[in-house]
Amino acid sequence: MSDFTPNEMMTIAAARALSNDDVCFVGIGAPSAACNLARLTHAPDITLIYESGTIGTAPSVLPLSIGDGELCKTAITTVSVPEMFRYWLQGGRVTVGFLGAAQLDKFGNINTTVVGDYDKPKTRLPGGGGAPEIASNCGEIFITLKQAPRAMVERIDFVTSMGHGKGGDDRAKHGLKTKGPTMLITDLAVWKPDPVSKEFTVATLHPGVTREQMQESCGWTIRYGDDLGETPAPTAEELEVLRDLNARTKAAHGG
Amino acid sequence: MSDFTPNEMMTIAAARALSNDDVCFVGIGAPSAACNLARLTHAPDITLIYESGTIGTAPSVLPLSIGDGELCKTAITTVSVPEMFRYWLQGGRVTVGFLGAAQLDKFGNINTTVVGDYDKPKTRLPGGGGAPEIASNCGEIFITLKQAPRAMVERIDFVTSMGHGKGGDDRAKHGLKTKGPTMLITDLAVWKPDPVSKEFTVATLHPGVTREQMQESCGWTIRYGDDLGETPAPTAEELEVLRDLNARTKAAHGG
Amino acid sequence: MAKICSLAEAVESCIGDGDVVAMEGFTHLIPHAAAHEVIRQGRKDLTLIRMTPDLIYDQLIGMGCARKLIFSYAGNPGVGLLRRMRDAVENAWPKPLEIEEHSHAAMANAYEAGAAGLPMAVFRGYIGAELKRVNPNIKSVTCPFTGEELAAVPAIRPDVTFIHAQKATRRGDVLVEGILGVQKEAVLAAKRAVVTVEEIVEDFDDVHPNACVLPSWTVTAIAHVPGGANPSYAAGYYDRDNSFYIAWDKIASDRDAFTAWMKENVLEAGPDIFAERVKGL
Amino acid sequence: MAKICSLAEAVESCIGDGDVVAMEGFTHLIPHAAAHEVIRQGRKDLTLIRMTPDLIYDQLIGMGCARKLIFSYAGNPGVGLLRRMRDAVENAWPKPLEIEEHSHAAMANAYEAGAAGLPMAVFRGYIGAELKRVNPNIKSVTCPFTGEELAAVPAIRPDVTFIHAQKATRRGDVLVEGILGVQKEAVLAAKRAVVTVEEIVEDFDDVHPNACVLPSWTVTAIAHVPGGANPSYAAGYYDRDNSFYIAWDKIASDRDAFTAWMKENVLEAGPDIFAERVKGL
Repeated sequence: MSDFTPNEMMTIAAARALSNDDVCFVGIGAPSAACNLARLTHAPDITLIYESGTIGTAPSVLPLSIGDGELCKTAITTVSVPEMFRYWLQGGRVTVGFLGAAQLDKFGNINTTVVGDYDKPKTRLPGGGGAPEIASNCGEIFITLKQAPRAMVERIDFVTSMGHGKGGDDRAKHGLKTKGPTMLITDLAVWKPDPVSKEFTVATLHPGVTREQMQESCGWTIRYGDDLGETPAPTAEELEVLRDLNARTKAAHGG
Repeated sequence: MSDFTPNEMMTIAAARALSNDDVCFVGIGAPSAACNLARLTHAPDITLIYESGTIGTAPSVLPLSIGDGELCKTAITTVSVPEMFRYWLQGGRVTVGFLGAAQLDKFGNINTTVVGDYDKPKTRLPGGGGAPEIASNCGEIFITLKQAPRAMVERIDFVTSMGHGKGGDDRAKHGLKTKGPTMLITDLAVWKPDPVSKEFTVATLHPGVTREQMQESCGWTIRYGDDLGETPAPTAEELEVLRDLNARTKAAHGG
Repeated sequence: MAKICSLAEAVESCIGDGDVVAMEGFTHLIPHAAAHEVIRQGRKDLTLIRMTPDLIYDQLIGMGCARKLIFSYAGNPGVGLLRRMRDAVENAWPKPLEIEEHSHAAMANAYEAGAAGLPMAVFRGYIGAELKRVNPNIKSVTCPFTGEELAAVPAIRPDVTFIHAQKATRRGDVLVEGILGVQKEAVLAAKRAVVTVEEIVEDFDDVHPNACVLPSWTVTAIAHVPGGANPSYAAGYYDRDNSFYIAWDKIASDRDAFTAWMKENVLEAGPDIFAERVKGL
Repeated sequence: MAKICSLAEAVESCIGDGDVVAMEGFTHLIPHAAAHEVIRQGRKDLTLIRMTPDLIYDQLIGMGCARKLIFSYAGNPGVGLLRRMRDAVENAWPKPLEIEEHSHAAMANAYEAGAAGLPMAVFRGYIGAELKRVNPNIKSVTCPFTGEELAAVPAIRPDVTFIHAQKATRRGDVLVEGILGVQKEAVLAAKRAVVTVEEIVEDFDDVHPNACVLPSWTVTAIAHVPGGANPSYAAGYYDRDNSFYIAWDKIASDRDAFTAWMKENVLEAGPDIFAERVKGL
């Protein structure tokens, strides 16, 4: 099979990592597509939570914003934002949090705040939003990202959200009991942290992706797992459901 | 007029102290009767809050408990108990709190916890409930009480709720900006704190009450205000509305 | 995901001797049937937590199930004192009862902190009040911005919470309406939660989007026990049996009368008697 | 008690130059019409607080109304960056903008603490995160029971809060339904509160007992502005105008295009244009 895009592969690989029992804190974009794809395929009872306060949503089309009306209409309940962050996220009720990144280092630390110096930024980015506490309070974190040298860097300019810090047991030293980033799903590969160093290593390459492509799109020297494999290509069902979802979304949100 | 009971006089005197703009934190018993009497006479827009979370209630009969269904049915909104204590009481949104007392001293400090030693009580009373924070967070406090020597004592066995502490500016020394007890309404008199010492002094005696009756029913040496007056007797309207309310209540709650 | 099962099974699987237990319901929706099942199954050495330990805790204490009580107002609401609790505190009958006493504000905040996954609750409380002197679990923190000293109490984190609610769906979502008390917080703060309900329905069609719903995955077990809050009430189903609250004062005033009542109405009865009791209320 | 009046009168009487202002609405119910009225009336030196300072704050900042922004996520939701805010931060156009940056959890907790009358919010946050280094308003407190270090931020206490809601009654009670955001907290935390509504009704008949209602005495002024949340949405009334959020990216990308748009659609318009805009949405 070759009739799928890298973006579809990324979304499908992320969806596969989710199970029926998961409670996911969902962000807009790739995470939202992945979570809803999981719900529409192998994990029909997965619980999706958006930070707008909507719990147990089942949108028929993907929301454009974190607070679309569709999320509330299909939710089991909708709570206030303070309650969302206190009882549900900080309360330890979320098993998987999804995060994206403008800059990412090999230990899964994330920058979405500034490029350059904080006080005199080259580029002012949107900021952390929910990310700093999603990163620490969810059971584990999946990161999704399109690989690019300026996104995957040796040293990020600002630590918006802690991943594995300096690696090793740095999270535990910070008093954290949650697992932190356990998976990085890109348009080219699936990465997992080394059990000891916590450095992201490549677990599987998406079909057709070469090591040259990988290194060209990553700012640090890539390590590969000993049992490097290939990400299974999207199945016909996965592709069909994802494309249907995207088509419905496009039709619903119009021009 | 003499066809009213001391209890009716107490309730009516307390009702008169309330205004249309007040937001009252209401306890069961005499306070509930007084607040609803005020609502049914001169203060139709008064806001009544019960600690069960019911805000802006207008019960047609007096509730037997703090969480009767009638309170919720007639409320503008019903919130959770944590919200009640955080946003509404501690948030400083209540102008008048009513408290009763098993023991009261002349500075308005209240005991509803134990008679005797805390660890080996002669009598274990119900405890503070909402009172400790009602006493500190409401704009001002009205206390209602039937006078008796064992209720009005020189020294209470346990300070459940702070009134004026040791008197004078003791509340301010505790960092409190609220007024504390500004009125004590009993079956025999209306008392107000001395502006400087904060000791309760008698402002008005209810019709027909003598100084001898007063001192016999009070464990501390009573001080009278320089401009001691007589509490105006209940009007026909006040009595009628109160008795109607009590009759409706009795009929509704049955045997 | 919540398991829908019998009350006996729910109690059997969710609570053990020595557990820290919260049974909540603020006048409304008090889980009487569940408390009776705990008594019937003979649990002991429980630490009981409840803002207003009214009749159900008087019964648990009088039957010797408790070793400790954490509370903020121990009264029979609208009637008077709790006579079995008093007998335990004053005379150690049937056994001694350790007490940890707070204010309502402290308990409400402590449940909130438990639901929020925090180790403590911070609030403006206990100012000039003497409970601080006798309860070592009342401490303080200083605001790093203003220097104000605020009260701090430990978060409540029960091993198991029991509540009664109006409805559950077959998939196990629970709906609570009207006077909510601290039930949502008590469930979210607990390791396990048992809910008795008036009704099990297919779906909460047309329920308000902001209604208090506890999703299935926050609840351990659900038992269908119509009338299970009696003599408390369930808004939309039946009223409060005020006369029983008055009657309880007499029953509880005498050790033998109490024991006889418990034998007849709890030990030798089952949860199905509750549906009978609320007929006509 | 809330006064029901025109939006111009509400803004005139409730907000002054230099005020600390919160305009809330989490994607849903964002008070666009109110923000435009504040711009029209030329308020300046405002400290603007908002979790997600999207289009309305981009507009206020671009028009030079603000001297400081307190926020947690500055993006055009689903589209990209806020170009006017970036121009102020990076190039001081039209004037410099001081920023105080938090996380969502911090802001949500800070609003909650403001509503609760506390000086600070305590939560488990900012662990390993660098905002602590650049924001002196992020401190910590230590739990006296467990020794855990928790994050602390000052409570938010605005001089005035603006929100948009679905309905108010003639006596001034306000109903908010659906995605609630932090609106209730923002109103209760503020000295004054202005609410624009879709509809003014006699009564909230049959509203759910636990629906989010702000009683009249918690609100200062109410103005009837149908469509006042557009291009955001009001559940039950009209949908989000997604195309405008995309269009804004282009308008805001150029100083002249921005200035021209504001002149035509804000300075030379009035709140009544909002009703027109939501027809068909």
